[in-house]
Amino acid sequence: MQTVTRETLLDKASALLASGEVSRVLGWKKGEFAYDVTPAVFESAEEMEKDFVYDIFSGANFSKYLIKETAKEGKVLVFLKPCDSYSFNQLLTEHRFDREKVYAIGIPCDGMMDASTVKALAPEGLVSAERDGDNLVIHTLYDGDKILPYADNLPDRCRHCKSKKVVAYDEMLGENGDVVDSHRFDEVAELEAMSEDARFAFWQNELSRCIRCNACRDVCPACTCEKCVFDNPKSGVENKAISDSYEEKMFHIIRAFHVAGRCTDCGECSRVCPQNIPLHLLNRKFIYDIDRNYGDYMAGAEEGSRAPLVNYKTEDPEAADVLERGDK
Amino acid sequence: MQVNESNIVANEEFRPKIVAFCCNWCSYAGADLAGNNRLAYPADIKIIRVPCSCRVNPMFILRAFQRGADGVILCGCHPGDCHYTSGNYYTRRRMAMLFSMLNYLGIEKERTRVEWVSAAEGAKFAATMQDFAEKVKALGPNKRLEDLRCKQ
Amino acid sequence: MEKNKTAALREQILRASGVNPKKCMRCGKCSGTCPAYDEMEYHPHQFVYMVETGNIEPLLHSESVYKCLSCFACVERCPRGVEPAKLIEALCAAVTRPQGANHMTPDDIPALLDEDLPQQAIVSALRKYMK
Amino acid sequence: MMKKCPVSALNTVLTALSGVAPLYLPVNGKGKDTRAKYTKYEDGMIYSTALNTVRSAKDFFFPQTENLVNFKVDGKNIEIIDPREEHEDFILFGVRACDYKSFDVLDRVFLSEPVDSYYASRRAHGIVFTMACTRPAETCFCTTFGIDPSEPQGDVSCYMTETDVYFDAKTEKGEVVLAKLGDLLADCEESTVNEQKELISSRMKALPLSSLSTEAFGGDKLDKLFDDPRWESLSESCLACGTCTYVCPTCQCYDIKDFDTGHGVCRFRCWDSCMYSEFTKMSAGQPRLTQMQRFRQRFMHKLVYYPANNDGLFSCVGCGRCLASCPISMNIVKVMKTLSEEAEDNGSK
Amino acid sequence: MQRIGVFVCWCGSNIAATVDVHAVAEAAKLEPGVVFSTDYQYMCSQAGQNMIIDAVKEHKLTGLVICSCSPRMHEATFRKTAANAGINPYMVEIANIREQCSWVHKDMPTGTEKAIILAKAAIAKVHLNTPLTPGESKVTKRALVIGGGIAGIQTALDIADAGYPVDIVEKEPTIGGKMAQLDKTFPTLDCAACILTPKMVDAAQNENIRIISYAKVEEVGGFVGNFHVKIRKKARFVNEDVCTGCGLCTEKCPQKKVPNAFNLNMDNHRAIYIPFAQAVPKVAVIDPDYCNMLKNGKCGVCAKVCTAGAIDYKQEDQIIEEDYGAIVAATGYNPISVEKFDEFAYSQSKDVITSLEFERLTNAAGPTAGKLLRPSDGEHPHTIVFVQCVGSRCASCAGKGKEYCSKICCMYTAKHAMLVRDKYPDTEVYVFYIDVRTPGKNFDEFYRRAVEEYGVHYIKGMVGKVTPENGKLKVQASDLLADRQLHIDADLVVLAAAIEPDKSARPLATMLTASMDTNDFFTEAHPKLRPVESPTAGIFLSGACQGPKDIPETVSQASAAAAKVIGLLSKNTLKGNPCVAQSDELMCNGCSSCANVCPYGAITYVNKEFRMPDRTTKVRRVASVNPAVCQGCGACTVACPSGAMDLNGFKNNQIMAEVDAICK
Repeated sequence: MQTVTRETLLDKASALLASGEVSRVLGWKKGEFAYDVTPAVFESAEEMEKDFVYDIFSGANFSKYLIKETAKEGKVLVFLKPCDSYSFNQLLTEHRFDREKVYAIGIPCDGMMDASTVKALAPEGLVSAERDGDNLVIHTLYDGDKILPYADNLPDRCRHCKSKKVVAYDEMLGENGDVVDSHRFDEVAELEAMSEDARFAFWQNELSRCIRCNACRDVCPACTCEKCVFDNPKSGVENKAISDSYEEKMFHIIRAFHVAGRCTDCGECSRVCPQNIPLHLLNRKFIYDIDRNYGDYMAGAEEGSRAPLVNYKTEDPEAADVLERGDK
Repeated sequence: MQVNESNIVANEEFRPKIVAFCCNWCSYAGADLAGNNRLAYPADIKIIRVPCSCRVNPMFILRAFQRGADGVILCGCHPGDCHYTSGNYYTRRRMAMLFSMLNYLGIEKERTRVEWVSAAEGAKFAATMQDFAEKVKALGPNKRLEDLRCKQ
Repeated sequence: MEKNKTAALREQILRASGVNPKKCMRCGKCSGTCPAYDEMEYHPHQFVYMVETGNIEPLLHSESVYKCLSCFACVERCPRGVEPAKLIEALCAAVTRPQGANHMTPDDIPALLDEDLPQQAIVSALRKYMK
Repeated sequence: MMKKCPVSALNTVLTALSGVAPLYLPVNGKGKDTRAKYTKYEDGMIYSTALNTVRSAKDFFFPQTENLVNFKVDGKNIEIIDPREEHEDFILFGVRACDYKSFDVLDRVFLSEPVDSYYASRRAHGIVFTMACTRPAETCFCTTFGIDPSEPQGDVSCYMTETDVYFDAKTEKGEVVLAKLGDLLADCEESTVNEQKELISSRMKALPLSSLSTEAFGGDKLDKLFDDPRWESLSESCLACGTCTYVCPTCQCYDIKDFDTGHGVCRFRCWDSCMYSEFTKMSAGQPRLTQMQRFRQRFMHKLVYYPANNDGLFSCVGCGRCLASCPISMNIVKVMKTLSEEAEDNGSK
Repeated sequence: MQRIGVFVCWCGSNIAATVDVHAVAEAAKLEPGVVFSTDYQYMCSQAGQNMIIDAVKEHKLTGLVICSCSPRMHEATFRKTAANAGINPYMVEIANIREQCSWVHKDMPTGTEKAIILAKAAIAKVHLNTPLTPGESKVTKRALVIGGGIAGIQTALDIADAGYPVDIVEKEPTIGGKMAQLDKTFPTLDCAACILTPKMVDAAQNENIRIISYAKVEEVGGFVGNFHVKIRKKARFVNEDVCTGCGLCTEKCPQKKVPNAFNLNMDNHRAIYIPFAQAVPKVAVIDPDYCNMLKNGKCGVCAKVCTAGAIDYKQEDQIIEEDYGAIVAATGYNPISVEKFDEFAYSQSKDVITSLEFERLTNAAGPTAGKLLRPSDGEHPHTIVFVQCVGSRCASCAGKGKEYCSKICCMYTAKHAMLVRDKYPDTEVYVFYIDVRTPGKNFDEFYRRAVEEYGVHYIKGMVGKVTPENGKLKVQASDLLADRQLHIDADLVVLAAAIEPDKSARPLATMLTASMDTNDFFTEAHPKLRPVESPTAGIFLSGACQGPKDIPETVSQASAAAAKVIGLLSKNTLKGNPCVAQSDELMCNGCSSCANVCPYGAITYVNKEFRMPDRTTKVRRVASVNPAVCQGCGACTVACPSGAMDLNGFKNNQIMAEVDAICK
């Protein structure tokens, strides 16, 4: 199996930039520390040589940036990990960007770290972290090095990876994987098995932390409205900040509903939440309900597929039956 | 004297606020038929006319709870009978998803309901409303999706 | 008093049987189908009609109540779901439980009220005297 | 006179403190987020020694939402109601030096004329116990802004070693509170924490961001910085969420909105973010049309506009919260470092 | 800010008895924007309407709230009133304080309290109303009649006579329907064929009528005035234009064992057949399930004998697509299956038959050439028992019978009984009835003649059971008036089976988006005032598909439906419903969710150039709604996550205002 390294990507991108096939590259730019990698647009091989990184923190999903990037002149190269490629397809389905202006390179992925996950493992004085074979090595300021199994310490979205298959690309680097079952609905099922009261307490604790910073919405590749209803004074639900425990519930229910059937479960919402609210559990609930009641559906698996909430079957179950199934 | 006493009791009794969204062609007509036939149901239920059950946005339902509703029921034509062919099929999916989500967040599932009532089912309309109002009343006031600012 | 008693009896029979005789459209299919028809003085459709109109006394003294075979053919075939056999069964029960005959109805209570009488006593008496 | 108690007796002290006034302190969270957040003290709670709370301490003086006035509508009559309740004293325990400094930044905004009475009232009733940072994080750069975490200010400043907790009253308010604790605290020499102070200072010097300089910034750098072409590339991946502004201890922008409650109107203010496209929108539109302009606004405000109006004081305290929470890891440090570099060839864009 | 007038109707005592109308009017006065409020006895009366017009003028009202009966009743009335008063008709909102308030609540305080809330909700909504103007669409001047029975034929003939082209789609190979199967008709006893077949021929010869037989409607799109319909014409394997209907093939075909559906399978015909002598079109048809040639390619006799060369074994189904301005449903009825009624032994004995089978048995063109013979042994029956209400008025027999009265059975049974006694006076005829219902011109006289002149034994009571025994049918029944149980040895038992709508009606209704009742009869737009229209505009109802009917009633309804169709087709354009969806292009991001859910295909996308706030331009894909095609269901408004889609007349903010007012 060909291993995809920073050098592989760099060579590929440099060649495409040199040939004029693409004029820009959407890639990860190194930061101050190991974990603060920033999505960036590179315009030359030199820039990339200097700042491009590809390591365990190259987790950001670039798909949504394509809306902005394809509006510009020239073609843009984008690297798509499996989960990014689902968002890519979903955005295409919704006519959100011009496919002709993108050169997509698929890259395999076996799980990416993110800042909050690693920081949780070393809360005080995290210097850097890297992967060493099957291990994650964390260097700290005060407590020396920590060596932990890599796979077991991945963030939730990667531990419960839905697919290792890149579903859209012009060129695949490395070997493409398959759709996998990693029990991503287990946690939803656990919540469903709780009593109404317990579920309420759980979500009350989680959602009450929301500060309405909108990071979940702004990073979400399914949230691409010209103007979000929550920003639109005419919508009747516009609000800038939490004012009452109702508001954040309203915000998250509506947001989850709006992306229901369109959410590709990329997990960016939970990754970016500064309050560590497990927002993916809301979206996954919808996906789980859709799969159980209307047949398996994976948004973005196929370009042009019809999302379940803008579709129906005459023999669909009644709301009461769906409720019964979701409350064990 | 006795009248006054019973009045006080009645005032203290919890009276739920219930919003019923009814599609114009079937359920609203069914409600009218219940009226024609003088089939009583609790006055706690107030009907909002919409052209089709598929007009009902989840935001309306959350809004109702925010503003103090204790229960929301959505009525439409029977599946297959939608005046607009398919509206209620979309409704069925949307509301199944929404209500399932509300319940997932711990909101009592008896507070929400979807019911198909045809223009000919005045009796069913009245019976459904009676039953829904009783269930909501038994649950007591909506605390889990309330907006304290809207409480008087 | 007599009228009250009959009404109470009727009520009791209807409640015990769960039958609503008003649903009957007098088609006579129950009697048409009844295998014990010839044994009976009053026939299934008459049971329904007589209970409905409150003319129950003759039924109580008729052998007919014991002639029903409980084959439930009338229940099966009644187009309106009246279930005559259940009504006859309830009538039969009312006759065969002589102790159960009501000595008192809730309407009798106001006359018996006494200031010193604990309310519980009235309730328990009513329970005792109402089967 | 400095006072101390053994670490094992801290909970007894906290309980006593909570008897003086409601006490808020960092406690590790329950549920999915176990990081520290300010929590109202109840018996048995454990003080979290985590360096920073997720949200800053500004919440206590400038809450995210605050009702300003209510209008009650009855028929065609409108009644105006002031929803404020009398504030009582409260104690904030465990505030870090950077957060304490942020109050200074906020004070200059809210306590200058016209005084914001909502904020002023809260400030007047708050008693702040600061805590020296024994284990500063890699994201800390408070020293860049002249803050010394070994000498935290506040009504009482505290130090924590492995064995003892030290309390040093800095104000009269602080003295009064400590006095109420009576013999729960033992007297000790001020020099006993010197070793601790030195440790902190040396650790601060070893941090990766210790060399970060404000040299290129300040009230007089407006012309040089405003049109710098590098703002474009710095802001290009910004999502326009408000995370940085909401976790920031010094961001103080707010919006005033009306909420129709059905039987009246509740006028409240809530935090707003200069990152939002709707920010300060006026009838003629918003003054900053692109995300680059909005992004630039935030950093120019912290590093240029604010110092220009406030005797050179920067409105960043180097707490590092935004470094940890930005979804795309763009932050003030990267901005400062990039803009401090001499532009290689101006106009590369 | 609107200037709102509130008008509270007493509706005589209908509202005023349980709602303190004055209190409602007073409470409304306190609402913001309300500048005038009053109550009146009958708001819908001329005087009431004048009062509204005067108030509009005097108080310069911009919006009206009428607290009255259901908007389904008088919304149109008050909209006209508004127009007459010079304000836009869509500035009117109705608070339904009759059907949904005064009629369902008993005490005054409750009714009044609710009425006030409903009024406030309407006021809140009208605040946000905007004037709306209906769009216009063209009318295709062609009608489609679905079903070629007497109802469909009559409707088609009437429409054609008015000069409009009309297509009849019939699922059988011939038009004629149930009536063609009947022998005589009540109460005049003239022969059904004699009065029906001339009409069938008329239809065939009318140049405005096209008969599409052996066909079914597959897809219906569009809307009133502009329906687009796909019709599948099944392959009959005979070239319709060439076949002369000589019938030679139907005699030579070697496959003789094909059950004859026209005779209710009581005899057989060949694999190639003409349903009956007067069939229209008189064209043979091959049953592919039985034809040896089609099944295994061995035979070809019919092709050999056909001098016209009309046989075409390779014929395929044909799809006809056509535009129509109006569609008439005339799908008719069928007797229910009586097999589930075990007590009548229909499945156990051939001599227990249904009334329709009886018709064929007495019809000269039927399996017995008109002689009344027992199906089991071909003997003449001497005792015949007719059982009425088999499956009708049957509330408890779920899945077996129907709760409604089938209406026609009393009369045809009298007819059958009379005909038997007339032809075979030696036959004893018993009719068991629950009630004899004869409300119709000359109906009761007819029934009395059966009893008085023909000596038919009418017995009040129901048959309990029928037991086949030794070639006889033992009938056990009750005679309620004599209070005895009867036991009759019958030779033939005829069951008056309930009738039900044809099974094709339900899927058709779905395609037409026409509503149906629980029994699958089409629902009328109004049970009394609009009995021949479906609530779906442009769909009309003819005959028994709307409810049980006899022939005269069917024909009158058929003509009435035709009149409605003619009225529609005579218009060149139709004014649309202005309550249609509208997309806010500034908000729309072109994701296509709305187009996915639109049942009418009313949404298309265009690339549009927008000036951005920073003065650059940007081309974006945005949704655009065709107001003539949109029917205003609102499905798109919920599918749209950005809230760019809204529905005129039921805007998001209007509904939320109602919610707010109700939950206050």
